[in-house]
Amino acid sequence: MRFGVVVFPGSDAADCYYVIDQVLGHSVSYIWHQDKDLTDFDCVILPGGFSYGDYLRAGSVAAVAPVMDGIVKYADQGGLILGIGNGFQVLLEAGLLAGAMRRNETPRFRCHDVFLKVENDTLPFTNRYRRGEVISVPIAHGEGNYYIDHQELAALEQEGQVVFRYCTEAGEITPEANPNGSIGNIAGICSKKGNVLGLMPHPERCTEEILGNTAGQRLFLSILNWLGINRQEGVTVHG
Amino acid sequence: MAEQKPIWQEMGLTAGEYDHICEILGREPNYLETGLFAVLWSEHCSYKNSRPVLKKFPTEGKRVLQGPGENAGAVDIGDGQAVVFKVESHNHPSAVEPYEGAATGVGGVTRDIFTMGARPIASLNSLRFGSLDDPFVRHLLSGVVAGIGGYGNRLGVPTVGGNIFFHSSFKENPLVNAMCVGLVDHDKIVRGRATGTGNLVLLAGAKTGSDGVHGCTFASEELSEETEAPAVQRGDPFLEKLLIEACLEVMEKDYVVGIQDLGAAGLTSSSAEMAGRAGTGIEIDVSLVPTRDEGVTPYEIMLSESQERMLMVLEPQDEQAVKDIFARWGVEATVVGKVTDDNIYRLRDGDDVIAEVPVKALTDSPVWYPEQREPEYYQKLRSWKPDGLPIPEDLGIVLSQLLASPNIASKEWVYNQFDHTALLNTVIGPGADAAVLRIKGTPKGIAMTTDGNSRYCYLDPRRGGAIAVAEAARNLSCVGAEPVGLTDGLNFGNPEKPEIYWQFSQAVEGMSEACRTLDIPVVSGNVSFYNESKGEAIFPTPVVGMIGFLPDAGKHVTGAFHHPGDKIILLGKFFPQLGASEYLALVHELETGAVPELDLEQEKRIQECCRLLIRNGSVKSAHDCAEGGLAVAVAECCIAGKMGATIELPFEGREDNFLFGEVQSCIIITCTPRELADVLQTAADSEISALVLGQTGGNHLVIHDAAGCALIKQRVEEMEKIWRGSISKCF
Amino acid sequence: MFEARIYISLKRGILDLEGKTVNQSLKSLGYDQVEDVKTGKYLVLTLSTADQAAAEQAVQEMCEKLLVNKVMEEYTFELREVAE
Amino acid sequence: MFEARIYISLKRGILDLEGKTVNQSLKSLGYDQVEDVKTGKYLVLTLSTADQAAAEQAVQEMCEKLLVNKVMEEYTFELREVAE
Ligand SMILES: Nc1ncnc2c1ncn2[C@@H]1O[C@H](COP(=O)(O)OP(=O)(O)O)[C@@H](O)[C@H]1O
Ligand SMILES: [Mg+2]
Repeated sequence: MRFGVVVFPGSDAADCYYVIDQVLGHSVSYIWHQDKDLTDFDCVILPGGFSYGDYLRAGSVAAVAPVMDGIVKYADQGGLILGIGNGFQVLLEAGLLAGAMRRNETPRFRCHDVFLKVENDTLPFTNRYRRGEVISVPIAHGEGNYYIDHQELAALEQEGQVVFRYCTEAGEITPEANPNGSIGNIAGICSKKGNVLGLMPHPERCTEEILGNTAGQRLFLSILNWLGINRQEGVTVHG
Repeated sequence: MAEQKPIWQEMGLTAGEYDHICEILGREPNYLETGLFAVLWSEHCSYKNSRPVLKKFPTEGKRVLQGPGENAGAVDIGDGQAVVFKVESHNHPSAVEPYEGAATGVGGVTRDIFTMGARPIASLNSLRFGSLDDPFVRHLLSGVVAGIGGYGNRLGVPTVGGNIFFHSSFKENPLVNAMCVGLVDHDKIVRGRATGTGNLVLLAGAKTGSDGVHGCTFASEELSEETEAPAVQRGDPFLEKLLIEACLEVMEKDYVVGIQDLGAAGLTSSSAEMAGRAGTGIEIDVSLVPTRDEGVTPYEIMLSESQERMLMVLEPQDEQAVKDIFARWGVEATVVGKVTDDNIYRLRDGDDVIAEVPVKALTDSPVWYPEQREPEYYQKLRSWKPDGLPIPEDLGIVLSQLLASPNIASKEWVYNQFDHTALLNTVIGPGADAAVLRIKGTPKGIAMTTDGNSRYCYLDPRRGGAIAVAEAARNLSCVGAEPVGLTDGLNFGNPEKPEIYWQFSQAVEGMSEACRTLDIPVVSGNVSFYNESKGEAIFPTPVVGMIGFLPDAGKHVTGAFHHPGDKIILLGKFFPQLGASEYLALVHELETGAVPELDLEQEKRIQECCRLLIRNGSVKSAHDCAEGGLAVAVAECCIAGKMGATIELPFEGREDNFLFGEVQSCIIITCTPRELADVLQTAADSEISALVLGQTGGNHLVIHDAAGCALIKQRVEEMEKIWRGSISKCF
Repeated sequence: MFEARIYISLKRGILDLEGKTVNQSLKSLGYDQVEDVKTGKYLVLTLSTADQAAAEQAVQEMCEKLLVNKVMEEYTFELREVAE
Repeated sequence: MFEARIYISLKRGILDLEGKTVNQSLKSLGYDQVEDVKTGKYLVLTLSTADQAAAEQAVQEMCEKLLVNKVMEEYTFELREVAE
């Protein structure tokens, strides 16, 4: 079982690498932005950070990097792809997920914990959560204001592709709970087939007791669980 | 018609200095050489005004691996690991262009850290602005905060702490001090030395433009209507991130003999300083330096302060390997010169020698001993007595006013714009007394803070300086960390004015005293003079950045009240006073009085006791009593824990004094009733006083006087709203 | 040699937050005559192409591939020949 | 009614971060003919002013006061009359 973390110039790839390697105890390697071959991986992560400085539009330059051809192919074949923060922006710019990202409504960067409501617990990424559950996860972004037109939004909702929404501690979806103006309080969405997930909050930043929150760990455990079941392999979870 | 000033004077040299240069060279310097001397002998680069005073700092200690003199200081944290840290100021650039000024400040100090071979793991800052009522000040603050975040967030280095203070003296001359902290193995520390005759000099990073020429002379003048700012330097955090990776990789592989970032005075100072430290000569060919725009002159190439550039010395056989690493990271790297053995600083433009001066002449600038004089205000203000000062009727309202004061209110509008959770080390982020980071792969942690009370330093620079050190150390102790080293940012007005120089020298005196007693060495720092606008100086502001060590990062506390029914204890002798307090300034509009007394021996014992209690796990929370006095300190603990408290203050005298008067060396801790006897015993063993004030619980903060009379009763939720919203509602 | 000036703006129907903010700020400075503010960005590309048609096609391609996000943005461009 | 198109660009000597990145990216996509990329922003203001001179003066003032950061940016603008 092997994870790959994509490194664009300017990505913060070390955080996801650390969590897979040290917290979950799984095999992981970096995928360089010029690499073409992704056949060896069970799950590919596009990490947070500021690929290419986020110049032009967040994620736009990364979306045309050489590695993206491989990523598109990998997604077509049903490979698991997780885009976090900037990774989510790259997936949108590359057209692997629907919609686009704008600057936060109050045009400032925001870093703090938010509450998320889990809207779909049947995905490779969410099977260790319960639908309707509220979790606390940190955000750190200046461009997390998700946009999609109404028709496409309706389709997303219909297909269960809205995976996480910003909410209050009690689980209400209110404007006050929305940190960036994102349409429908959307924090994360998946592809039609469910094998590509993008989200703005950072689950990799909350997987250890010492950091005060482990809510993000279950996202990674979900992936292991799903891979295990689908490959009929035993999965050991460390950390 | 005004007489044309001679070139050397235009460039900021004095007649005496110019004569001295002619004497050293035995001839008149040419235009370029004059420029080299002007920048290297500017206050900003040479510390010519401050060197004798800075000698007072204690700089040695058992943990010190690198003291002042290199790009940053380094302190041992066991297991062969070291913490590298430094403060840098970017005040004048931020006054002119707040976003880029602050951003390039962060970029610059971060380069000082990875220059040492260390990986940057955290940033902090210390900021001073005018009053928030002023739209121009809000513009400066928004820009500076966005700039710090814009650069630091893109770098992926979390900004975990800082401090900020508002006062009208900073209206046009804000202070923007940035601190960076890095982690390195002892045997990987690299220094800024150009050793080895025949070794190559490599310039890596951004192309050189004509921006920032004379930035350091700009920093060595007062701001005035006529001040001509150099072309604004723009930072490119994206390039810096690649530069960090590439530089750390070449250093990791031991290809680097010496390395230095290009900061103030760019290529000139970095190359001269590297040769100066090594006692060698150096030769640079300006025609080899990649330039950004056409027509950049040799003079501009040498003095440009274009950002994101590094200079390093390599052995010739490693050239290709090093270039390959830079190429892989997409960073340009070019050989521009070589190390020589003739102690001469030589610049070429192709075959032509365009400057040739002894290295020592550039780096050993003349030292000045400016005159100092005690300012008239000093004795007058410190003898102020509160007699006759009315006591406000509703002390609850006063508490609300203080919680809403931008100097006390929550700073989350500021720090939520900073990524403080990147890199997965942040155990305690901004908002607490100090930040705590775990060291991955070990149980260890480090704590860090920046402190400094500008008002105290104005009223009494010596005691104010000592308090800055004591308070920083106390803040570290309050999270359970032992202070191990400090870096300073010394921000003052024009040192050529005797009163200003007196403030400077007094402050350093006080800081040194505190460092000695508390046994905390100074390992790096920065001096920023000429913080004046229209002839008016800022409040003198020595900033302290301090690092603490925790053997076990898990054994920390914050100030938040935890459990209902916990006992609230005041550690330390409680002698509050109204002089110099935030209360006096805010409610009575008086900035006067003596600064709270500081007994350093007492301070030391209290901090040790606090750390001991945290390490044993006997206390649940700890928070120091600072601006706003005891009432504000307890209110902050309530707000942080979303929990009420009922306390009784058995003190004599004016209520406003024991509620809001300020005091040093006092810490509020909590423990369970079961632990109480132990805690009191530990305090007694440490020979410090401990007074049980009351207990936690409920939705209100209730404060009684000795007679049981309620002085204050406030809903915690209400206090929280006031405290949280005060700064954000200005934007 | 050609110079392409590419103007990128938000599609109709997508809220121009920056424009709205600027509009409000101008009003609060007393510029009541300001009816509407729209914001956009532009790029000036210098192309070492001799052939106008080729330049035109290249610019269009670059816009579609990288420079413009068609979910939110639309663009126009002008091309003019410039001296080397 | 007038429409003002204001073009804001970086002053000479000031690093164009976006332009640099876009240039490199276009090159790596194979557009070797791209010699240079400059980026800027533009604003379209609609003004309910009848008088051209007044409109011109107002736009210039707004630029100086708010729209342009004169430390780093410079601007030009075009004014044209439009129907209500
Ligand atoms: N106030 C100070 N206290 C202690 N060391 C100082 C102080 N100011 C400067 N130094 C030391 O002097 C050296 C040069 O500082 P500085 O000019 O600020 O560095 P840089 O060239 O990186 O800007 C550094 O080693 C710094 O640590
Ligand atoms: Mg340096």
